[in-house]
Amino acid sequence: MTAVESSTTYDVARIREDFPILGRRLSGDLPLVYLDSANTSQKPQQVVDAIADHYAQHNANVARAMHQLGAEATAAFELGRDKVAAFIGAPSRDEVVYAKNASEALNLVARVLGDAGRIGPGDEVVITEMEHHSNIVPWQQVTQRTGATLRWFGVTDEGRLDLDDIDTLITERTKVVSLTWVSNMLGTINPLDVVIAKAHSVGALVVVDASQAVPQIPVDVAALGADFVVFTGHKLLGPTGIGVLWGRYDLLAELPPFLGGGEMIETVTMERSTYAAPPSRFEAGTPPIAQSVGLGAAIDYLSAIGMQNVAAHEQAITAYALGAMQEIDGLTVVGPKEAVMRGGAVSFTLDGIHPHDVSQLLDSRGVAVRAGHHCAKPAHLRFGVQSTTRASFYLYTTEQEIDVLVEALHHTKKYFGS
Amino acid sequence: MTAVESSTTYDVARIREDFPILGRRLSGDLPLVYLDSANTSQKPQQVVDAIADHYAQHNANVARAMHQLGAEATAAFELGRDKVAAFIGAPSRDEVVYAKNASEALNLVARVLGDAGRIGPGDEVVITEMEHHSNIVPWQQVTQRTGATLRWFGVTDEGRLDLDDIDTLITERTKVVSLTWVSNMLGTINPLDVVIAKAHSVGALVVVDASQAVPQIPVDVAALGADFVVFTGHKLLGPTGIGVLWGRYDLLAELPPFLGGGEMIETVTMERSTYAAPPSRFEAGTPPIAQSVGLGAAIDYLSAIGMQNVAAHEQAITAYALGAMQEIDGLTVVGPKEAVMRGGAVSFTLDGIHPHDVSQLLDSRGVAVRAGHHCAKPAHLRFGVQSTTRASFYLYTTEQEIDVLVEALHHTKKYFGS
Amino acid sequence: MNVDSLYQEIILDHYKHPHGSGLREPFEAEVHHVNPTCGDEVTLRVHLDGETVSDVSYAAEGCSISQASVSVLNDLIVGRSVDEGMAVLDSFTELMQGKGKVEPDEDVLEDGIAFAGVAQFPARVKCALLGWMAWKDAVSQALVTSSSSDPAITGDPT
Amino acid sequence: MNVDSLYQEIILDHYKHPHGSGLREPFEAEVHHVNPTCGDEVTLRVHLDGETVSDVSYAAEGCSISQASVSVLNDLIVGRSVDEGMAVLDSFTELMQGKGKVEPDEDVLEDGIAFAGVAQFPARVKCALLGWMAWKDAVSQALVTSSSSDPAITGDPT
Ligand SMILES: Cc1ncc(COP(=O)(O)O)c(C=O)c1O
Ligand SMILES: Cc1ncc(COP(=O)(O)O)c(C=O)c1O
Repeated sequence: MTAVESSTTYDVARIREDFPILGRRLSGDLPLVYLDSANTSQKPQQVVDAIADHYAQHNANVARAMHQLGAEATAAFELGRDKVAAFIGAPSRDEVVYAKNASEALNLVARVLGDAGRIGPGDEVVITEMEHHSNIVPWQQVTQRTGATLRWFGVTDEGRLDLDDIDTLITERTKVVSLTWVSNMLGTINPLDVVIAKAHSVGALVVVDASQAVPQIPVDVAALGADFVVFTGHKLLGPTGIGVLWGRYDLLAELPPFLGGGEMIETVTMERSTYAAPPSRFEAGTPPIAQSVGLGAAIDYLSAIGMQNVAAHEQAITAYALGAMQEIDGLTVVGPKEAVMRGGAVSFTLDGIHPHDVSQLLDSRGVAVRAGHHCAKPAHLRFGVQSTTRASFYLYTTEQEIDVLVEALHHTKKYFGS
Repeated sequence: MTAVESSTTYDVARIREDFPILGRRLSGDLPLVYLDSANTSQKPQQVVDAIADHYAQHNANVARAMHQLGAEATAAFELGRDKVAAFIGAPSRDEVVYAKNASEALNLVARVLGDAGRIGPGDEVVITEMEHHSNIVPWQQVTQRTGATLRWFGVTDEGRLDLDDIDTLITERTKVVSLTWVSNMLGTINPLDVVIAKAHSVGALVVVDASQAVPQIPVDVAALGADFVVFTGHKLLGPTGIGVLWGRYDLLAELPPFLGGGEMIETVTMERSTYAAPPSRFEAGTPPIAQSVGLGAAIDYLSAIGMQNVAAHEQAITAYALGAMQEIDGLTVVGPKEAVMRGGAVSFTLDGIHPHDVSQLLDSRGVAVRAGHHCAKPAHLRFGVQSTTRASFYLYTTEQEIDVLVEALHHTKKYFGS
Repeated sequence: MNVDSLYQEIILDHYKHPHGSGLREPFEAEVHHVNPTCGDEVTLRVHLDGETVSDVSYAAEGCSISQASVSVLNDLIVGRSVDEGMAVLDSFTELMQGKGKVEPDEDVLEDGIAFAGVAQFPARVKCALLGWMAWKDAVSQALVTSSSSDPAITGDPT
Repeated sequence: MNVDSLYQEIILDHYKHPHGSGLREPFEAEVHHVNPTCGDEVTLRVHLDGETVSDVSYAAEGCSISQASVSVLNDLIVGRSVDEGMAVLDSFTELMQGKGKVEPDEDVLEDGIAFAGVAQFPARVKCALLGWMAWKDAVSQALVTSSSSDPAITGDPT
């Protein structure tokens, strides 16, 4: 029974000690129950220290400085890239492009594919109804600009990707298919293999929004077979201000630059410029130096625990939460109701109580969840709700915390008299 | 004699104590002499601590979280924006847009002006020969994309902006004039008032690259009268991963979005989206939260010293350096040779010794300077050099450090036998 | 920060039994406002009779705070002059943005003083202001309409 | 990290008196490489005679390391077969990227062993490799040219 084995070696209490914020007391001296990790993750002391130490002892600009501090900062910055590449199984470190967040990375891909003429009049881009706004708006923008058409997969009543239409959706006209790996609202894990195979069979490129996947499941981009994979540092125990675009090297090498400026050039005259090879070509200006150091420390932390173990814990805690929460009368989970092909974000409604009011009452008990549309308005519309409350879990979440959540939900119902 | 007065109250030794890295020992147990602040500034402990404390105690995502941590993080993040607005004299905090660095901010302006049709076929954009690549390449890209023409001011032998052609350069065809306030290579401070008045007289917009100005001179964007002002956090004692675009509110309110995604929308359906008001409209995805906190702490630090005092120190130390350095036989300063209308970056050549070799020898004495084209290839070409060595100063630079530099330059000459 | 100071009895009453809810005719302006953070929405119509706000009708979808606040708005504004209404708006806005440090004036705000507690919950201030911002917008549009055309004429200004 | 281990006498000699400098004819390929960080440049031509690299001529503008390295390249490559040249390139690259931990083989690298110290200065590795990368590029182009046309024909492949 490997599941039991790994849960005995997985010591959540020990892990929690590394996260200073989990010891926070809130208003009323209540302990913090942080169930908002799909929004942003907390940071272990190791990450906080790596960033502080970088600024205090090794800070310099990178690439262009030849002095000792510059060499230290450059080595530390590029080591972060090496760690990212190894963590996601990238065949080459030069396939790892830094952006400011996942949103910029998705915009980068959409813009340069448009600028390169790979999306044009009559072409189609296919997304899904369960995307985060950051994987919708850039494709609306590029299809509008280029005269292409935006199409999308629907979502079944169970919150799964509706694959019935796949053959009419993905056709010879399709140039790009962009979809999320794990839905940040429904929690659904999508069957990427099916979509990637179909997209590649018609010659379309596949962009995977792995913002919710890389934090909670082992990722191997080479095995996945997509063309671009995007994620964000702050959901992965890392700092804000850094996102990652992984792209197939041959593709990156063909594409025109995104932002222009320092560091992304080969040579510049007033009349014209030539551009550096990837990843530099896509990284204009001073890069997220301390953020790469911090992200590297986050990856070290996760790797030491083992992503298999992180995934197993996420799975176990989500199953526990789904069970306990669905015993509450009037609570409806929006998204898959069992912990099968499912990540650790559980969105729900509570009859007669608006999600704002739910989350406010939970907060009054120290339970931090998110209420609103979770940047997924179309997915909410699909289920006929304007907003939901979402509890989301991570490697530091305990069953006791879920119990506090459930107790607080009962309290909420009583408070609003429903 | 205010100058003397302020220099007696300006206690550089006291300031240096706040910068842990200035106590670093390098290879050979040499003390660090950091003369590369135009590349990136060092960070006071106050900034390092503010960032660490944020991650360790107040971390959450902003705007969309309703819980107590979310409220704390949002307040801290937006307080950073308030501090930036006050620091640069912005009439409204909503005029302060965060980008990842100055380069992104410049690209943002160039892209949206192009997308808005404010730059089109037959139109002209005017820049200068002394720009950083980040204020050249985005304008090459947008003029190429839109069929507009890029023109530029030349530079005089003294390294000043050549205003002789201003009336033929800035004409009714000019839609945008974008120029640096302080040159990062030559050190020149440009007469912005003349250029802004002329540009506005023909109805052109003015973009000011203040990346080197905001760190070293008091800035009041309202008094300046430009339409957009751009700078970067990491040169201002702040963290990497944050840049600032200030823009006139009425202009920002008219312009289309840049990147699409979370936080910049008003509402999203699969068919179309509407966009939030500035500054959100231009800030897709999770913003630089901890970076805003760090930048706020940097601004507090500078404000406590007083930007007038910082500027006076920069002026004094630059005058001292220009005097001492120009006594060295074979050393030629590229740029204004006196500390008049001039910032604290001194680029130079040493006869017969390549800048790489100069900087390497200086580094062997613990002196950190930059060698290369400083992302200003056209300015180097103008002076017939492929690269220069640059020493640059900041509020923590001492005369003793300049003396070490000069001594190390003599050593360099001896070493290479010239 | 006690959650009971947020959910005053008065607020929950207005939430459960909103005053003046529903969209009615006639009206000179209709606006649709959204809280982009959470998706709360309000469609709001204003009917002016000369200087007097003779009706504020609305359809709101949102949390207790946003719904109660537009209900209180209806109480406070209907029957007043535009200028008086604007003064009430100012005073309500001041209360909301006062971070809990502004003492509400019951003579002006009536049931609106129950929102004093909201000011201590920064994330909820936008909820409380949603309907008021919509009203401000609608009134300005209605004033433009009524000054540029026969004030008696009403209709659907889409 | 002693700067003297970087600036070996041999390197400074090559820098001051570069071997085989200047652009010559005939050649099958000419390339122009730039170090984007600092702006150092080299224009380099390769002339093949069957399998043999019969000339490597160049015009370089750059620091002592980049100039000395292309001078050493000229010494080591001219007169060798393309395959032998590639083997030397591999061994030089390995030395440069070895972070000071690779023991150079004097039989293969001759004066090139003086660059062992460069490997400890990461920022200078690119300088040392500039000419070598240019040569690699030029040879691949020359091989394409010579395989697709009469190998005796030379010219300006612009
Ligand atoms: C004048 C000037 N403009 C723009 C930049 C670009 O700043 P960043 O690299 O932070 O984008 C710099 C600094 O590198 C600069 O000195
Ligand atoms: C699925 C998904 N995609 C994209 C994003 C955007 O990430 P960021 O805000 O870091 O750009 C998020 C998180 O907000 C997400 O959950």
